[in-house]
Amino acid sequence: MTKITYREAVRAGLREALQGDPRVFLMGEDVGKYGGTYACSKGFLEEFGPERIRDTPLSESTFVGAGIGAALGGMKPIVEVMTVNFSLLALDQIVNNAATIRHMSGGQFSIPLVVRMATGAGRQVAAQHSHSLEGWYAHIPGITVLAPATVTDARGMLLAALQEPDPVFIFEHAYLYPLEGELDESALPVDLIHAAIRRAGSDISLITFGGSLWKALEAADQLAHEGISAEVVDLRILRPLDISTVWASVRKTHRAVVIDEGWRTGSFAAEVSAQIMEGAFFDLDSPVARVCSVEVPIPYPKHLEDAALPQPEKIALTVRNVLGG
Amino acid sequence: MTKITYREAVRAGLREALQGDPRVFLMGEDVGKYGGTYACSKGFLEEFGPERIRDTPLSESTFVGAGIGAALGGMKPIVEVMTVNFSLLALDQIVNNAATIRHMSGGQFSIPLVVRMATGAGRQVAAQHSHSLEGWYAHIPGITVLAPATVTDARGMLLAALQEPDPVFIFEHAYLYPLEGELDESALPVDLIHAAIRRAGSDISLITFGGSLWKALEAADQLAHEGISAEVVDLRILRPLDISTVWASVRKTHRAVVIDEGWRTGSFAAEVSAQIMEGAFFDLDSPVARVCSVEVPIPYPKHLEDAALPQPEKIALTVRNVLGG
Amino acid sequence: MDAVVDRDHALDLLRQMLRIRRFEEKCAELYSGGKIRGFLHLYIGEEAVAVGAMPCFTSEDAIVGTYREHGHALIRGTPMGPLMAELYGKANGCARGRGGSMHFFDATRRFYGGLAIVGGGLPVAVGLALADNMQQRRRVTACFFGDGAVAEGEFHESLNLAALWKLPVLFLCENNLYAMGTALGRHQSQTDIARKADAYAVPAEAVNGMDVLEVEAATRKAVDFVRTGHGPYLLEYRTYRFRAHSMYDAELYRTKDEVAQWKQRDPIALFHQQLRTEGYVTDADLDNMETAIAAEIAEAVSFAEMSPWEPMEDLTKDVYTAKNGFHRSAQS
Amino acid sequence: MDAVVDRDHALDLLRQMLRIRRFEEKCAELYSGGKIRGFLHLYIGEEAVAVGAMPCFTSEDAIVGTYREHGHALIRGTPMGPLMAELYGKANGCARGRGGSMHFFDATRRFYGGLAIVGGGLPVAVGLALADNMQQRRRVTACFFGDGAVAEGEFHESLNLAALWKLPVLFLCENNLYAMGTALGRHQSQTDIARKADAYAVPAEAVNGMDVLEVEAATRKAVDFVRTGHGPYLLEYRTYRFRAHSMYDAELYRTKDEVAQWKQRDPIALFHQQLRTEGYVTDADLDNMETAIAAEIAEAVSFAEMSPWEPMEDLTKDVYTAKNGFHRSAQS
Ligand SMILES: Cc1ncc(C[n+]2csc(CCOP(=O)(O)OP(=O)(O)O)c2C)c(N)n1
Ligand SMILES: Cc1ncc(C[n+]2csc(CCOP(=O)(O)OP(=O)(O)O)c2C)c(N)n1
Ligand SMILES: [Mg+2]
Ligand SMILES: [Mg+2]
Repeated sequence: MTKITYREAVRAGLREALQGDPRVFLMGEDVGKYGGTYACSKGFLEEFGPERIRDTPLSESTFVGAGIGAALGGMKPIVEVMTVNFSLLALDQIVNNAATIRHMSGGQFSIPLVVRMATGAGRQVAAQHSHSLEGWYAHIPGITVLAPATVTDARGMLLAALQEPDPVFIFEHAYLYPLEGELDESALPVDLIHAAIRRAGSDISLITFGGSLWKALEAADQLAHEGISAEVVDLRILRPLDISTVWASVRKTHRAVVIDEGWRTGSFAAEVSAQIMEGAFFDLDSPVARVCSVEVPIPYPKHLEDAALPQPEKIALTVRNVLGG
Repeated sequence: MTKITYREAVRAGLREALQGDPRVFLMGEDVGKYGGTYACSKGFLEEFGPERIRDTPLSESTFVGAGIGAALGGMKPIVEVMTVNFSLLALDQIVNNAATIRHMSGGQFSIPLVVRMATGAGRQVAAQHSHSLEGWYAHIPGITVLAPATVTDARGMLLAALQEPDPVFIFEHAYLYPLEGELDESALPVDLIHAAIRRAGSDISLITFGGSLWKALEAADQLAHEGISAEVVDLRILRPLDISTVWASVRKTHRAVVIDEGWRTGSFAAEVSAQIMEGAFFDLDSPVARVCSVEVPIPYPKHLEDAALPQPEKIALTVRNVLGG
Repeated sequence: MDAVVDRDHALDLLRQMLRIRRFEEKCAELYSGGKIRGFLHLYIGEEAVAVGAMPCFTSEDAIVGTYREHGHALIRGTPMGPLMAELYGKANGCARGRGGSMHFFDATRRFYGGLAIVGGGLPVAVGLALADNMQQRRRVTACFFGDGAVAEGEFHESLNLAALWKLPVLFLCENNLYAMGTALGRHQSQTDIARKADAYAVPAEAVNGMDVLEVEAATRKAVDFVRTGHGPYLLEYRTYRFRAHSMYDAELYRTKDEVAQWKQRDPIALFHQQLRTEGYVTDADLDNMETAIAAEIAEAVSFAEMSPWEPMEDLTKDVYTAKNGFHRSAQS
Repeated sequence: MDAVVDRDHALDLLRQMLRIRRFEEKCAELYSGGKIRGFLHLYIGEEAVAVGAMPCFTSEDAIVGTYREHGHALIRGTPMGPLMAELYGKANGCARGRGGSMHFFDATRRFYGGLAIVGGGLPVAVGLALADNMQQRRRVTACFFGDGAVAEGEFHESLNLAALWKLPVLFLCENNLYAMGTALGRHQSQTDIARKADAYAVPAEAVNGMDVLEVEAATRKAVDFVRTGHGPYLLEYRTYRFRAHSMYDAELYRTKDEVAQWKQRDPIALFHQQLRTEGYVTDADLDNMETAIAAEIAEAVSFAEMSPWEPMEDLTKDVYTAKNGFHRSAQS
């Protein structure tokens, strides 16, 4: 185990991917000369050259579409959409081409495309730069949706994604880049099937993913001091969802809170909640609760942004309510 | 009560809107000379002139954005996006401008914009033309999302939407246009707050909206022959959701099935299910079930398209399972 | 008649245009009969474009089309049977029947759709060319689209990216003067489409899309330019659609007169006339052609009729690639 | 010095440029001190553009800006206090503190953002102009955007729509040669941006954006054209950003030398020099100006410091308009 930052983990994954397969290349806005908005590809232009590290013009729909085309043409593109916010401009290419062409063509074409993007709020960058739309992506059949929360997953999921024959979308929570974690060097590539129990517990299941994992773990810490044993489930893969692991946890704890930085209505948390009901209703001692973002464009000032997002305190409070109720 | 088609109802609403307020105008692809892809504005160009019936170039992002700007500038635009499928190209304008500017500007600006679009599958137009993305829209704070299922709502919701100070999105299920219904002439404009009980029942609640309402009613008919009394709730407004009416129904029937043409994972049905759990868990005799679309790009051939979409038989079968279980 | 065209080739061009015409006339008939469903966009009137362009590509080149792509697929070489079966929605269709009229695909002929979101094919074509470029293949990607697509942002973004990276894409605009019911001058502030290429430093040319030989000559020149590493090229084919936009269209937006005038320029009739005058084709030749085509169509129809439907249990097959027997599950 | 510019106006232009410069220098300092958070994009080096352009608009005209809009809002007339309070995220900010640096709004001055999705302001500007046009108001909408935005599809779509409908929009491209770290020639195949306007039959001009008088003259001409009903106009201001793209930028993509060379063309220093040479400005004048600006900034900072935070309970206020006391509820 080595300690590295999430950014370093992403960098390590990218470098290994580029080194390991000549068909792999990286393209996106400012991945080259600038070194990547989050410095994930700093130095790569020099290391791998401009053929493989491609700065694109501001044209999300087209460079994502070009990624689709390049994948159809035998390459293994890693497309970086700077942030999920700008990916809205590329959704047509994603929904109607990337996710669809394989099935629609009767299985004649594969699109081994990896798209990475930063997601989430928490850095005071205001309404247009703070979206969490992983739940939308998880709605689209034909793609795989990953939310690495740990440094091991940040590196390993990228490598695993490149082994998939179909499009994979990786959401890196922007808040995590500077944070450090323990890298499990053996986990390479990581499994893309199972959710992970990040902390075992017996009283309640906290189910979450991405940036919110760390908030859930912090809440679990707080709750432990009060004698409440919370199990923390990291979904890791939002599509296809490993609901069995969730059900197993809930069958043990009989209670659950789902934490998701998306706005509450239509959040991915709703899906998890609905599936818990569908598969573990008779194991539940109380209704599954959700801690999501307040339904408001995320405001700039810290006190309001904090209030808008899930926080450990809010999670802990919700747990107490569920246990008390 | 008069019998008219859904198309005629939309036309009536549009005409009344255009006649009633000089600030109202209609713009979109082929709304003018062509008469509207679904003939909803046939003859309007002649009746209202090219200033108020505006054919746009194929440029969804820009003509939706222009609708936002025109609303900011004091007009009351009705923008027709030909179908929800093409609205993917306009999502940035919708999420980051239409839904956000009011809050982000500290309440200085209002955007009284109405966007209409056809939605849904069932006409064998294949994968890229068969989306049901109302659930995505319902996730966005700052907008109102309507799903008129009846002719009365098709006319009245449009007029009510034009009285809203904030953006309203109206989803017209393309399958409904040629269908006839009884127009309640008194309901003008209709209320934009409440869900409606379309059929009273006591054994189970079928909760749905839009094109699926008619399938749910058909299923309720079938079930009635078997002595099962199904209540049918038409959500009507997806955002803000009138969950009280849903809860009241479930408190009475103790069982529920949610029907939604969206793909299952991340469907709006999941939100409804989660909220039923949150507010009526202890009233439930069995878990809430969902009938959604199979997670596949909708195929062209009728037998496969039918199999992919919710159908009365599938709804009835699910009800029997819920009651049996 | 230009002496550079030999008789066999000329006859082939005529035959190919006729194949599209007759095939689509049959489609219209089958649509009325309920055999074909959904949207059906006919290419009738524009045949000279696909027929003139297609011989300029090698089998290694890639083709990206729109929802109005019957002609392109047919001339590219996909047999009529699988195309007709696709229109029927049958399992022997060129996309297992899943896509129908708007979504023809044929991997063996590098035919990448059949993409029905206007403008949506352009970025994909740029990417295909990028893949060729990065793999040092001297292939060309041909991207067909309409005048309506020119208004979409992806036209702009794609020409810029292709030019910036000097990618071997041939942008082929089939300007039939209408985007559905909206006339060119009502959707483009600059109606000279070829002229737009200057905004990307891309060379361009507009040609008479009703003249199969002119189409072929211009396309061949453009393909050469692109194949030799000079970057993209934009060709505007000026053409006209004789039929309605789709089977639902009441054609309120143009006069019968206008259509009649354009029919005077029917690419098939004119070319046939030309060949007759030159003595390249006799009436018997034409009869033989028509007979052979009729037989081909009849065979295609019976192929489609006899084709099975895709079994229900395959509904979710190919949403994901089956891997090690593990199929990512689709739920209902 | 052009004799048409009178001394008062010249001094005002100088003062306005200095106001932006000093204001933003203060912002940078406050950012380091943690008072300003999030993204901060400084306009330093480009002041001649906003300062030269803004006097050409009436108070009835509309302005649409980007995330690099401090200068535009300041010169448009929003007092420095509410701007600084906005940067602090305080309730007396010009958007109640909700938007910060990237999202200035001011309804009374028809300042529509502060929009931070690149290209996203162009369609909105087209719509504002459409509203004016339909209401027979002789207003102009000024839409500022960067060279990077030119690559986005919305640039293309918006110029087309505005030209097609002859709308009174002035498209104002601030070409500072970089989109973040990507140099113009690495994101545009045709680097002459003004030339792109021909693709839409829109008139255009490129001007030296480091010369405030040239900016003003060209903008005035363009505004006249647009206001008199001739449709849109594209102006390209050639300028340069002296600072990093944002506070996170390590500036790996350009040399110190290049920046130093452009600083030789500092619009403030050059204009000051010009005015001195002409005897329009004395050192005392400049000192007075600096003193007044320093006082204005100090006041703005204390206004911001003393401003309250928006109360927690107002978090969801204005997601929807409150109607008849009925507030569409927001959930958490
Ligand atoms: C993005 C998008 N918007 C709208 C449509 C609906 N539509 C289908 S074809 C068409 C007209 C396209 O015109 P053009 O590009 O000229 O092609 P043509 O049909 O003339 O061959 C429209 C508006 C669509 N398929 N995609
Ligand atoms: C659609 C979109 N993509 C990416 C970004 C991230 N981004 C912010 S500013 C910027 C560069 C824009 O360059 P330009 O338009 O030239 O404006 P400048 O910053 O030079 O003033 C980028 C890539 C964004 N905000 N929006
Ligand atoms: Mg056309
Ligand atoms: Mg720039």
